[in-house]
Amino acid sequence: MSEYLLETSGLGLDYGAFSAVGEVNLKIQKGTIHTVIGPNGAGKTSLFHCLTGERKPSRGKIHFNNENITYLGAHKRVSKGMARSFQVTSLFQELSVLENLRIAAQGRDGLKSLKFWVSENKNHHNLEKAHEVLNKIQLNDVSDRLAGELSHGQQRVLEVGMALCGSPALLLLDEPTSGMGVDDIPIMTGLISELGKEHTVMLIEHNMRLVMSISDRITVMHQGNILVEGSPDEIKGDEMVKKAYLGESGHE
Amino acid sequence: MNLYLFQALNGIGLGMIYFLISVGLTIIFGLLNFVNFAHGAFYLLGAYLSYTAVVVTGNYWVALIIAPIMIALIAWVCERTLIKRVYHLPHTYQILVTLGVALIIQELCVSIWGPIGKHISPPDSLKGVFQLGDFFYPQYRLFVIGFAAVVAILVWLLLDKTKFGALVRAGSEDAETVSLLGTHTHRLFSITFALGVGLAGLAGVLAAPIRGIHPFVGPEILGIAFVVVVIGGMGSFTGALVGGLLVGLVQSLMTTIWPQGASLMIYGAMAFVILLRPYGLFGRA
Amino acid sequence: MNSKTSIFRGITLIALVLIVLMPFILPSVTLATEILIFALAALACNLLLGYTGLLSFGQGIFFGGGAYSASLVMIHFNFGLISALLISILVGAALAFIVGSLSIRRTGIYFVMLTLAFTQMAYFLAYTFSDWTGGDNGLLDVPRPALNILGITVSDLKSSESFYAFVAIVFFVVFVFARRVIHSPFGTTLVAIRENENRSSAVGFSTNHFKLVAFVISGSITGLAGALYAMLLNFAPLSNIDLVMSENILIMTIIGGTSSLLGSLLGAGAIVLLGDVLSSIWPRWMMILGVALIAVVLFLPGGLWGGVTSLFNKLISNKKNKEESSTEVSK
Amino acid sequence: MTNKYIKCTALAISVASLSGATLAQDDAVTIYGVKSMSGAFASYGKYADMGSKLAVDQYGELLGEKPNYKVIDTEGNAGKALRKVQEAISQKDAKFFDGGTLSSTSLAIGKEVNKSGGVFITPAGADELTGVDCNASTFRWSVPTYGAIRETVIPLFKEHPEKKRWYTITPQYVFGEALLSNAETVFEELGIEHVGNSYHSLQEQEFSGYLTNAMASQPDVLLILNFGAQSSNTLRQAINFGLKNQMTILVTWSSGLEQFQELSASVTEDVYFGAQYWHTVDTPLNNQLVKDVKDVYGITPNYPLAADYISTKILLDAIAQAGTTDPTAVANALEGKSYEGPTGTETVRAADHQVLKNYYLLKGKAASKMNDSDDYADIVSYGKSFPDESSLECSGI
Repeated sequence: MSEYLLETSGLGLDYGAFSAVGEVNLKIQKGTIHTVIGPNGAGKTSLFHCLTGERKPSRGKIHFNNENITYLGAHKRVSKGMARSFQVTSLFQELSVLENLRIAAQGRDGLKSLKFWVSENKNHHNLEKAHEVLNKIQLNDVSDRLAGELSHGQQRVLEVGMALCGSPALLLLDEPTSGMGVDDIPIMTGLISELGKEHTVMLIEHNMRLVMSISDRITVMHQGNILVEGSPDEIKGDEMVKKAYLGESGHE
Repeated sequence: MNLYLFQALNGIGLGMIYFLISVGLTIIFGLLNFVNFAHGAFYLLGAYLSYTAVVVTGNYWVALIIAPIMIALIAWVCERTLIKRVYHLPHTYQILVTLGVALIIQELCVSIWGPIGKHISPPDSLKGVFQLGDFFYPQYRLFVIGFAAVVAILVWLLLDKTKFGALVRAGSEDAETVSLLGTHTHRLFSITFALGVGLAGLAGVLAAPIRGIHPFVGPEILGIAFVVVVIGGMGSFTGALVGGLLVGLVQSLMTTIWPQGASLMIYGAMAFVILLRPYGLFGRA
Repeated sequence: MNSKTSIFRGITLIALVLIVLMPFILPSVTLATEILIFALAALACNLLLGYTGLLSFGQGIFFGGGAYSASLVMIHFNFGLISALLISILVGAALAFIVGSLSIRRTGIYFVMLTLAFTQMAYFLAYTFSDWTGGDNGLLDVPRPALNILGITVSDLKSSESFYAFVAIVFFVVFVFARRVIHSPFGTTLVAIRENENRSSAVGFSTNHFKLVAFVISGSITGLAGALYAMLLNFAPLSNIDLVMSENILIMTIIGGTSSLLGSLLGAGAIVLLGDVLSSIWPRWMMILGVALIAVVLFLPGGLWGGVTSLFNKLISNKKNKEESSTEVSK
Repeated sequence: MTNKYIKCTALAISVASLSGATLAQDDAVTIYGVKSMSGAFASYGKYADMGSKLAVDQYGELLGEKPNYKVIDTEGNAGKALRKVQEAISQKDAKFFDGGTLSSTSLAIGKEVNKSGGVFITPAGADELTGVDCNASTFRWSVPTYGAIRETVIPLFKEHPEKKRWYTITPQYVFGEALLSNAETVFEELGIEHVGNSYHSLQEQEFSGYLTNAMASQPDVLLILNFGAQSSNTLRQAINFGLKNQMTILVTWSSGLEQFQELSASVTEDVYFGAQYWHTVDTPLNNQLVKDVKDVYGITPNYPLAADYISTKILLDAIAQAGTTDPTAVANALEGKSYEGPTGTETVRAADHQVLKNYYLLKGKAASKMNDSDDYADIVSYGKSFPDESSLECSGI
């Protein structure tokens, strides 16, 4: 038995001749908040896409709970206990907040939701789950509004909430603060560290303050490969990291 | 001369006609991301206008110039008043609106020119045939092939070598960026729509001496155009050319190999290509 | 339970009232029957277009397939009414499974074109196998068997009134069933897929399975409609399976409005009536159909049903305003 | 605002009067014309409607009152047409129908009218109408494929006995197969060599490939067995390919004058056509018809106009002869009836309800030799050829 929830070995992704991800061995320990950072073009998002199943890796393997999921389809990873959020908000704009969450919770049922002969009202457990998450992300006040009508910050929070509805063992968050105003960021910071108590969280993030304050482990990527990995304090003092970031545009 | 070889040659000729029928559709889809189900109807209107022009002037060449220009003008008006209002809507609604336009044009043609079809002869200078062994090939079809080739080159030059073309191509990648550049995208869109539809009208004029003019051919022409464009890749100029030639070849050879299935095969080919190559032969995601 | 999701209240009641009234309002019972049959087909199309966001030009395949299969088993194997209709449902479902499983591999305009290609191929097959389908002449002498339940003849369905009653009951049952479908977990998932397919997949739905089941349900209802049409006419023309049929079903669906199942009934009614009334006055009536299509998109994006509801809402809010102002005055 | 109200009221009144007219059941005989007014076969329905209307309008009193005429638009769709016919039968007690352009429409309407016991006369092309699907109510004015082939292929071959190699282009469905099998029988009788056949599908409009196949076989005669827009395009493209100089071309089942008008003399010159009707036929009734149509509509009668005119007229005559609107009596009056029709003396055969009439072989004239704008062709020969009564497939009457 491995102590790691998610483990990649020699994972790589090529776009034609260009290698976006070289050979990455990433290990995410159970119960940690693990952040992947790196300058633009470091291959974070490509790595993320391989983990969520959006892209088929060109080489290497992904193990989740000791199970090889390298070529498993995106929707099937949900039932294994993975859930993701999107960098660009991706909600059901025309549906209410509660309905967004309820449908996300329903996603756990997988093909059981094909039952077209029963009333949706009988699916209490999904509605309960939706309310539970609604409490957790503190959007109770707007539960009946359409998702498309929420403020950007609220949409980002709902975005994370949708991922939570899957009751995942591992939560994959793609730049949760992307596009958020300065005032909203503390809410997201609080939410993620709260989630970290119950879930294993892996996130990609640009906001260094957030990263340093909540992460248990940090992996720094550069040019498609892992540059260094360590605790926030170790990363802060690392010369190579500074160099990699300065080489581009300084830090945020 | 071998029958199959001649069928292949004939297929290339047919393919060039199909290219002409389709190229406007693909240009409009490429830049405007607009699905024009009235394409066949504009082809029809082009053919009818050329008929009237021939009757009035007695000269095919005048018709060949006037009719496509008039179609482009009509398209321009149509774009300014109606089409521009539906660019932002989903394809479903675009299909519905242009289906409506197609019905109106078709019924107008019946009202104006009557339900019985019309005929224009090829110009006298092109009435003859070329002999290739045992086979004959109409001079007029050769002319159409040559003309289509010239049109292909001109359209290619326009799209590839001019500023207009650069904007069109940029617009087909990312219409928002182009509008950010300060270009009058609405004018660009109008011109492109008029150009694409004008090409449909031109195809109608050129094909009239071959296929006649009948008020209910619109849907059939639309079908051919879509098959060609989908096989080639929606929005791709090269795709329309290769797709047209491919469909022409398949159809022509099939008439010797399995004649009953010739028209089935072009739809079969379309389904086959989409299933194997999601965005056609030359299309982008 | 509120009236919005209850399958027996709300618009189901309106539908019930409409199908009871139709034969009395319309010029003839057979016209009302035709409307209900096409309303079935439009409703099935609506499940795909309105609730799943799939624009299918393949509905004619299922309609024609249902008509041919029910007719053939009645002609050659003496099938009864119910069993022939069941066959048409099965055949509609099977055809939809084939067309659906191939078409849903692609999205957008490529999906549309695949369904269009299959329609052309189905038409070709139908006229090629003329020994079975009658080809261009159509399949003649299609019987309309009596309605037998448990060996008892309920009605011989010979009169157009009794056949209307039967079609109306079938329509109502399907309508209630479709209401159940769209308010089931499956139905809400379809809406989610329509709204955002990526996200639906990310929260765990294998979207293709859902689309396929939607196709199969739509195909079976359309097949049923085709069989009823053949029984109405005692005839299954080749035009049942051609592209124009698919196009007409789509037009009915969109004109009626895709946000509600009732829209399909309105749309079918409007288009069939338009053809019936206008064609006898003005042969170029299709021009008006063209204008109507454009007008709906520009001014009534919710279709006829959307227009009716917004008018209704306006009236209510006007009334409320008036009541409020009058109470203020009385105060 | 007031204007709007006036308009609305006017509309309401006119609609009410329209529906009132249909509701008021009088004793006058009503003929229902099933015509493809809208949809893809409008070119046929428009003229067919003119013909029926003229016949009814010209008719004096019938059973004491002027007869009525009502058009039923098929919308170019057999299903729609049939439903409207059902409606007319059940709502207005309609008994007498004519028209039906398409074979499918006519076959289905024939069955429906027979069920309710009415009378239906059609000029449609399907041999089944007076063949396997014949019935007591259905009558057919047009010559079957059997006669169309015999009255065109045989006289053409007699004129050119040296042309022994024939190639056929056939649409692959029931009607095309019927023409082809009749042609093959005649080929065998005459010792003609059938050097090849190209089948094509029902939707085909591009014939260059099939013409290429034909060229490869080097025939003396190209026999075109499709009809309507398809035969126009086959012929047009054959002329483009210069086949007129290489071989004789025969279009067996032409649609008559409208096809000549569509193609123009430059295409039709020297091409042979088979036709159900031609306006220069010198018979008393036809001369009168041509004159009347000129007076009323200002055009020369074409096949749909003449066919639906005479169908309607003999239906009215039969009602007058029977002296009642009882359909069985009217059908009996029609059976065996001989009358002066546009093609000369025509007879309704009792055994299969087929009208026995002439079929024409025409040859296209050069534009310079045309006496007037509709004088496209000369009549080469004509005659009556029908399957022998002993070999009829019809057994339902």
